[in-house]
Amino acid sequence: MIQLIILPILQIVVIVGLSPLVKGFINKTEARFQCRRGPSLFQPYYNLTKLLRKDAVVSETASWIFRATPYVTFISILIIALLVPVLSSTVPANFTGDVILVIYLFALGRFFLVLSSLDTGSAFGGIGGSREMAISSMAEPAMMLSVFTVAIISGSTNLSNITQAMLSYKLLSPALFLALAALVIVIIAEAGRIPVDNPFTHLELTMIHEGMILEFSGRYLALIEWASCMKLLILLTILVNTFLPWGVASGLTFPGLIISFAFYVVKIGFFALLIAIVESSFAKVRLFRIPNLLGTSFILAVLAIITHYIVS
Amino acid sequence: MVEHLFIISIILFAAGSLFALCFYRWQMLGNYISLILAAIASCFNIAIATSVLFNHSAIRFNFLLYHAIIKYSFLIDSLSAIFILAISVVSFIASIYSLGYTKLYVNKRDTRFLGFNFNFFLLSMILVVTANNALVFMIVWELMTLVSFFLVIFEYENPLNRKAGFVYLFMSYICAVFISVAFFIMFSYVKTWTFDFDSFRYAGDVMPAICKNIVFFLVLIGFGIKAGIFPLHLWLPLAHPAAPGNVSMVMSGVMIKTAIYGFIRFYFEFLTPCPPWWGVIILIIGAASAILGILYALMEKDIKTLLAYSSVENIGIILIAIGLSMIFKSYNLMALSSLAMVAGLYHVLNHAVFKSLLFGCAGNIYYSTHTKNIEQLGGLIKRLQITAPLFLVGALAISAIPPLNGFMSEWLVFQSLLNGSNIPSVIVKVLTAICGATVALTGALVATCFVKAFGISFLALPRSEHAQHAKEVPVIMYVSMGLLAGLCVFMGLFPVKIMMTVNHASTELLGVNIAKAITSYDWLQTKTLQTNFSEISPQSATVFGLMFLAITVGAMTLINPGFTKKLYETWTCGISPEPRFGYTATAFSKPFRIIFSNLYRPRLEIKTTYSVPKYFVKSIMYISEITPIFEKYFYAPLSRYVLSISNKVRWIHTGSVHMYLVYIFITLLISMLAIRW
Amino acid sequence: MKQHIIVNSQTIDVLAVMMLMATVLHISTSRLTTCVWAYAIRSFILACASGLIAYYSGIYHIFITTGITLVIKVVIIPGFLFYIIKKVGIKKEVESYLSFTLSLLCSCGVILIAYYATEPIIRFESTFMRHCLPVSIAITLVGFFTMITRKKAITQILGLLAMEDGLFFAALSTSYGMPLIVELGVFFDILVSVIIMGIYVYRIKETFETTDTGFLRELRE
Amino acid sequence: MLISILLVIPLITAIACVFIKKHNISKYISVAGSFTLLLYNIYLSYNIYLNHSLKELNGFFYVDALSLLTAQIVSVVGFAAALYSIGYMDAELHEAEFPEKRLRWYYFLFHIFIFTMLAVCVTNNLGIMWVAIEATTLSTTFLVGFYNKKPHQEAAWKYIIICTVGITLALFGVILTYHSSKDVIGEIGHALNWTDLLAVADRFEPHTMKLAFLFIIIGYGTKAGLAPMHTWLPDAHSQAPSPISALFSGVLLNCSLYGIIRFHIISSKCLGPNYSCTLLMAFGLISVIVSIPFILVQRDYKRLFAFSSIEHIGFIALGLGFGGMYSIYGAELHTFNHAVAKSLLFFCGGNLFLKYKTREMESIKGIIRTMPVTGVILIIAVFAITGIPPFNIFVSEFIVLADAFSSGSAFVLIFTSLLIVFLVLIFIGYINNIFKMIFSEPTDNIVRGEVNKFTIAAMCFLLVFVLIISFYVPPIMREILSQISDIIRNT
Repeated sequence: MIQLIILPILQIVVIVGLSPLVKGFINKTEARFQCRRGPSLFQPYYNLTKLLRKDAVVSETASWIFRATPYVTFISILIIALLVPVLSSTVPANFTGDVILVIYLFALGRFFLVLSSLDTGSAFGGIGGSREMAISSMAEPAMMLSVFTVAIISGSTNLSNITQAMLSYKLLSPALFLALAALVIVIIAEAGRIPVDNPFTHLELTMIHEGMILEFSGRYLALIEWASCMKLLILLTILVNTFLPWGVASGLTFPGLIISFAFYVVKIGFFALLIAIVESSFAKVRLFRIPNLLGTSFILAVLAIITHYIVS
Repeated sequence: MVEHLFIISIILFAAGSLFALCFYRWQMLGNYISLILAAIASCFNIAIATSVLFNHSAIRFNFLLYHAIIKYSFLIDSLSAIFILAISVVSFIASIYSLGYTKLYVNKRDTRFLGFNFNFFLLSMILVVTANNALVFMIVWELMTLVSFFLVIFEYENPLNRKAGFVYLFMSYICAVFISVAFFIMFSYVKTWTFDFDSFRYAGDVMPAICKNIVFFLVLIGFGIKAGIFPLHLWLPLAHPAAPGNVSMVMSGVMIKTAIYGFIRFYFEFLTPCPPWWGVIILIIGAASAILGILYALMEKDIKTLLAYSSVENIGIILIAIGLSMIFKSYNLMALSSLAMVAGLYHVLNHAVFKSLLFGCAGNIYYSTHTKNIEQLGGLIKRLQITAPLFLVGALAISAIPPLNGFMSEWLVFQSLLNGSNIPSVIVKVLTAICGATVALTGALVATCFVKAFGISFLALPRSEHAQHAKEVPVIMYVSMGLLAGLCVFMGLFPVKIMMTVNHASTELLGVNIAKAITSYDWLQTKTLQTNFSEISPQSATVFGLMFLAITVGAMTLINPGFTKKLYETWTCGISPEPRFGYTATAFSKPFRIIFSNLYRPRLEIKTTYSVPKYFVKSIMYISEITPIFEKYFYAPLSRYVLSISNKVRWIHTGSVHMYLVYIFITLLISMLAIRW
Repeated sequence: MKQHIIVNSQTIDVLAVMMLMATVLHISTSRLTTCVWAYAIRSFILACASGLIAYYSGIYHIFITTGITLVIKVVIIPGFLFYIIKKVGIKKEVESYLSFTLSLLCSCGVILIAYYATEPIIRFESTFMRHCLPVSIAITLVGFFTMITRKKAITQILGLLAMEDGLFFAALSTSYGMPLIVELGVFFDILVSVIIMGIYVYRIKETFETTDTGFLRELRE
Repeated sequence: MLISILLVIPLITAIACVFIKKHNISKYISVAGSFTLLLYNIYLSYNIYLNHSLKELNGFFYVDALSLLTAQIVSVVGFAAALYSIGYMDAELHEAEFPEKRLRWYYFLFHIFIFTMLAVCVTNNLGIMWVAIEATTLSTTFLVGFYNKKPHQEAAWKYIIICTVGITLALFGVILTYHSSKDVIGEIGHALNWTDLLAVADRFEPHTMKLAFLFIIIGYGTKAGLAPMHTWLPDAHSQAPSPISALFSGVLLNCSLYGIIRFHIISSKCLGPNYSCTLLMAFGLISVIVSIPFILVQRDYKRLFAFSSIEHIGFIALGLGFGGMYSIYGAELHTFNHAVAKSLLFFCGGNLFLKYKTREMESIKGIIRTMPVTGVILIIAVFAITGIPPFNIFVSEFIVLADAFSSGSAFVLIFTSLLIVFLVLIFIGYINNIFKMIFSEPTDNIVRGEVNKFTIAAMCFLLVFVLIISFYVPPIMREILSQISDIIRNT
C-alpha cells in the first residue's frame, strides 16, 4: 500500500520540488565563480510562480500543437519521474517500464517541443529545433550504449533492478567507469548545458533550447522551464542512483528513506557543482564540434561494453 | 470451410479485376465495384488468417490445374497467416481508401487498368505468401512484380515515372533470377520433379556447406532487392513515389514484406541448420540499411520518397531482428531466437500499419495540393484538419514514441539485442551491442526525419498557392486512415495480443513457445510484456499519463483561473512574418548534411547576380544537392561499361555478304581441325 | 550394295585430281568466261567419272545421273550463265578481294586442311579411291573460298556451283551416288537456285547499276 | 494415306491461289486452306498420340512425335500468318507498296513455303529432307524480296547466297552420313531412310559420322540461325513482309533445327551423346552471346525480334545439348512457345509498321495510346518472349535450367550460369527498347485506332496459345513432349 501510494507521491514531490533548486544552485555557484553574488537559490521558484500567474501571448500562426506541447513535455517528464529510483531502490511503478521507455519518453517530449518550435513559423524556432534534433540524435546512441553496459552488468533494464544489482555490486569496474564518463557527457548534451548549449544566451544564432521556446510565455513557458529543470534532475538521478547507488534505501523504512534522501541530496549537489565548474571553466564549443564530443562519449561507451565482455 | 473462403477470396479478386476492366462507359462504377470486391475479399482473408492462427491448423490446396510437371499447390501455415494478416488488413484499408483516392483520376485517364492491376496486385501478394511450390512461387512472385510495375507507370506521361518503372522492372527481374537459381541449386539436391516446398523443407540437411552458402547469398541478393536493402534499394525510392497513393501504400506497406517472408522461409525452413555468420551478415546488412536508409530519408524533400527511404530503414530493423534470431538459433538458444523472431514479425505488422497510414496521409496531401514536395507545403494543419493529426499519429508511431505500436516492437528489438550477451562468441556480443547503438541512432534520426516531415509540411505558414488553397479530402479517405491510426494506438497499448498472435508463427518455426515466459500481469491486471531483462506495460504508463494530465490541468486552472491567451503575430525581429521566414526542409536537415558530409558529398552552389551598380544584390540562387553514392559509383559505371562493350561488338554485322561467308568458312575450318583432337 | 566392285581406282583418282585442277584453274583465271568454261569442264569430268563408276559398279541408275549431269551441269547451266553475262553485260574481268597468288596459296592451305580432316577416315578406307573424299571436300571448300573472295554476284554463283560439284563427286565416288529420287531432287534444286540467283543478279544490276555484291551494304548494324 | 493428305492440302491451296485471278477470293481460299490444314493436323496428331509413329509409302513418309510437334507448329503459325496476311497485305496494297497482280504469287509462295516445311517434317528420307529444306529457301527468296526495292533485293540476295552455301554443306553432311552407313546398310532403296539408319547407327564408321554431323550442324545451323552462321537472319526477317517474318522465326528455324535433331539422334547413337551434345551446346551458347549486344543496342524493332530469335534458337540448342530428359522436354516446349510468342511479336511489329510506316524505334511513340489492343498484346508478347513468369516461355526455360542444374556436371553448370547472366542482359535490352515505344506521349500526326480486324484476330488466335501454355499444358501435348524426349534420347 505504502509502496503503491506514498512512494510515488514522494518521488514526484522530490523531483518536482527539488528540480528548480538544482537549477538555482548551479546558477548561484556559477555566479560565485564569476565573482558575482548572483540571484538567490530560489530565484527559479520565483520565476515559475510569476510565470504561472501570467497570461500568455500565443502566435497566431501557431496551431493546437503549440498549446499542447507544454503539457505533453511536462507529463512525459512526470511519468519518467515515476520510473526512476530516487529514494528507495524499489521503484513502485517498476512494472510500467524500463530505461528504454525513459529514453523514449524524453524523445516524446523533444518531438513535441521541436514541432512547436516549427509551429510558430519563426526562423529561430527552426534553428533551435533542427540543432536540438541533431545533437540529441548524436547523443542517443552513446546514452543507449552506456545504459546497455549497466543493464548487461546488472542483468536488467529496469532502473530499480539495476540499482539493486549495483548496491550489491560494490566496486566500480572499469566498464562502469567508462560508461559513467560517457553518460556524463551525454547528460550535459541532453540537458543543454555548456559546452554544448548555453542556457543563458539569447543571442539568436547560438540558441538551441532557448530558441525553441522563444515563442512561449505565461504558464506554457513555466511548464516547459520546469520540465527542463526536472529533466536535468532526472538525468542526474539516473546517473547517481544507478552508477553510484550508495546509501539508496533498499527497504521502505522511514529512517532509511531519510538517510537515502540525505545521500541523494549530497550526490546531486556534487554533480550540480561539477556541472557548474564545467560550465564556468569551458567555453561553448562550435555547433559542428559537438559531434566530436558526443562521438568521444560513444567511443567510451563502446569501450565500456567491450571491456565488460572481454573481462567477464 | 476456410478453404472455401480462400478460394472465394481469390475468385472475388479476379472478379473485381474483371469488373474494373469491362466497364468502359461507367469506369467509376466499375472501379467502385472492383474495389469493394477487393475489400470483401480482404476481409475473408483476414478471417482465414485468424482462424489458421488460432486453430493451429495449416491449410493445403492442390488445384488440379497442373502444369507440364508441376501442381499448383498452396499452403497456409501460421507464418503465411501472419503475412496474410498484414497484407489483408492493409489491402482492406487501401481498397476503401482508393474509393476516394481514385476520384483524382476521374475523366482524366483510363482507370480500368488501375482497378484491374490493383486487384491482381492484392491477389498476387496473397498467393506469394501461400504458394507451396517453387515454380508457382516464381510465377506469382513475378505476377506481383508485373502488376505493381504497371501500377508504378500508371502515370507514364511523366518520364520520371517511366524511369522508375523500368528500374523497378530490371531490378526485380534480377531478383527473380537469383531466387530461381537458388531454387535450382536446392532442387539439384532434392531431385523431385514436383518442385514442392515440402521437398525443399530441410533440404539443408542434404546439401553440402558450400552450396548452402551459395544459396544463402543468392537468396540474400534476390529477396534483398525486393526488400530494398542497401545497396540494392535502388528501385525503391524511385518506384514507391511514382505509384499512385493508394498503390504505394500497399507496395511500401506490405509488398516489400513478402521478401521478408521469403527470407524466413528460406533461412528457417529450407536451409536449416545455418552457421552463425549468416545471421551476423543479416544483422550487419540490417543495421546498414537502417542507418543509411534513414540518413537518405532525412535529406528528402519529396514526402513520398522520404517515406520510401524510411521503408528501407524499417526493413533494416526487421532484418536486425531476423538476423539475431538466426544467430541465436545457430547457437541453439531457441527461446531467445523465438523472442527475436517475435520482435521481427511484430515490427513487420507495425510497419505495415503505420507506413500505410503515412503513405495514405501523403496521398491525402497530394490529393488536396497536387504536390509531393514539402517545400511547397506548410500550414496544412489549419486546412487538412483531420489528416494532420492522423499523420502525426503515424509519425509518432514510426518514430517509436510510446505508447504507440512502433515503440513496442523497437523495445522488443532492444530486448533481444541485449540478450546478445548470452552469445558465446565475444565478437558477436559486441556486434549486437553496437547494433543496439545503431538502432538507437536510427530511432533518433527517424524522429528527426518525421519531425521534419510533419513540421515542415503541416505547420507554419503555407509556402505555395497549392498549400494555400488546400481542401480537406473526401470522408472515406480520412476515415480509412483513421482506422489505421486506431490500429497504431491499439497495437501500442495492447502489445500482448499482437505478440501472442505473432508467437504462433515463431512457435511453429522454432518449436519453442515463449508465450508464458514473456507475459505477466501488472497492477491494472492487464497482461504486460516481460523478458528476462525487463518488463513494460504501456497501458499503465498511459493511465499514469492521463492521471498526471488531469492533475496538471487542474492545478493550472486552480493557480490561474482567469487565464487568457492573447493572439499576436510571431516575433520576427519586428518585421511582419512571411512564409519565407519559416524553416524549410533543406534548412532543417542542414546540420546532418554537414555532420555526415562525407557520406552525402553535398554539392553546394551559390549564384549571386548583381544589379547594375555592383553593390546591390539582385538575386542569390542557392543550389544544394547530395550525391547518391551507389547510383553514382556502382550502377551508372556498370551500365555504361556494358553498353560500350556491346557498341564495340556490333561491328561484326558489317553488312557485306563476303564477310558473312567468311564467318561460316572460318567456323567450318576451325571445327574441322578441332574434331581431330 | 554389299558386293564389292573392284573399280579401277586409278582412273577415278586421276579424274578427281583433274577436277581439282579445273577448280584451281577457276581460281587462277581472271577472265569470267574462262571461269564458266572451267565449270563446264569440271562438270564434264564429273559426268565421265559417274559414267565410269556406273559402268564398273553396274548400278545402272547412276547412268541416269550421268545423263542429267551432262544435260544440266554441262549444257544448261553454263549456257544460262553465258546468257546472263551477255544480258546483264558484266565486265569480263573477275574482281577479287585477294590477289590471285594469295588466293592460290589460301586454296592450297584449304586443300591441306581437307586432307588433314579426312585423314582418319581414309586411313580406314579400303585401298581404292583414297583421294576421292579429300578431293571432293577440297573442291567444296575451294568453291566456298572463291565465293568469299570474288566480288561479282555471278562469280559467287560459280563458286557455289563448284561446291556442288565437289559434293556430287563425293556422293558418287564414296558411295556410288545417292538414291535416285534424292539425286533428282538435288538436281532440281540446284537448277532452280541457279535460275533464281540469275534473276537476282539481273534485278540487282537493274537497281544498283552493278553486280558487285560488295556494294550491298545497306542492311547493317 | 494420312500423311500424303497433309502434304496435298497446302499444295492444292497454293495452286488454287495462283489460278484464281481475283486476290479478294484467293486470300480467303488461303485462309480456308490453312485452317483445314490446322484441323487435319490436329486429327493426325490424335492419331499419332494413339499409335506412337506412322509410316507410309513403304517408309518414305514417317511421322513420330518429334515431326508431329514441328508440323503442329507449322500449321498453327501458318494459319495465324495466313489470317494475318489478309489484313496486312490488304493494307500494304492499299498503300500501293506493290502491284496488285503480285499478290496472287504471294499467296502461292506462301503455301508452297508451308508445303515444303511440312515435307521437311514428314519425310523419312534424309536426302528428301535436304531437298525440302533447300526448297524452303528457294520458295521464300521471292517473299523476302517481295517489295523488290533496294534493301529487299539485298536481303534476298544475302538470304539465298548464305543459306544455299550452308545448305550445300549440309548436303555434304548427308552424303558423309550415307558414306559412313554404306558398309552396314543393306538394300539401296532404303538407304538414307532415317528409321533404317537409326536401327544400325551404332555400327557406323565413327570418324565419317563425326565429320558428317559437323557439316550438318554448320549447314542446317545456317538455316536455323545458329551463330555465327546467323548473319542472313536479321536482314531477311526485317525486310520480309511481317507474316513471312513470323513464319521465318516461328517455323522455318524450327524446321532446320528439326533436321539437326534427326542427325543428332543418329550421331549420338553412333558416337555416344557427348559429341553432338557438346557441339549443340557450343553453338547454342555462341548464339545467345552473339545476340546480346544487338538486342541491347538496336534501332530497328524487327531486327530486334530477329536477334531474339537467334537467342531462343541458341537456347533450344543448349537445352537439347544438356541432354537430360526434362531439359529436352523443356527445349521442345520452348520451340512451341517461342514459335507462337515470336510470331505474335512479329504481328505486333507488322501493325506498328502499318501504322507508323517505319521500323526505327525512336520514331515510334505512345503505342498504348494510338493502338491500345496492339499495345497490350505487345506488352504480353514481350514479357512472354523475355521469359518472365507467368508466361509460357518462363516455364520452358525454368524446366530446362532446373534440369541443367540437376545434371550436376561442372561443364553444364558453367554454361547454365553464363546463360542466366545473358538472359538478364537480353531482358534489359528488350524492355529498354520496346517500352520506350509503348509508354510515351504519342506524336500528334498519328491517327488513333487499330489497323484492321484480321490482324487483331490473328494476334488473338496466337495470344490464346501463349496464355494457355502459360498456365496449363494439355495432357496430349505433355504426352507428345515426353515421347519426343524419349525419341531424342533414343531410349
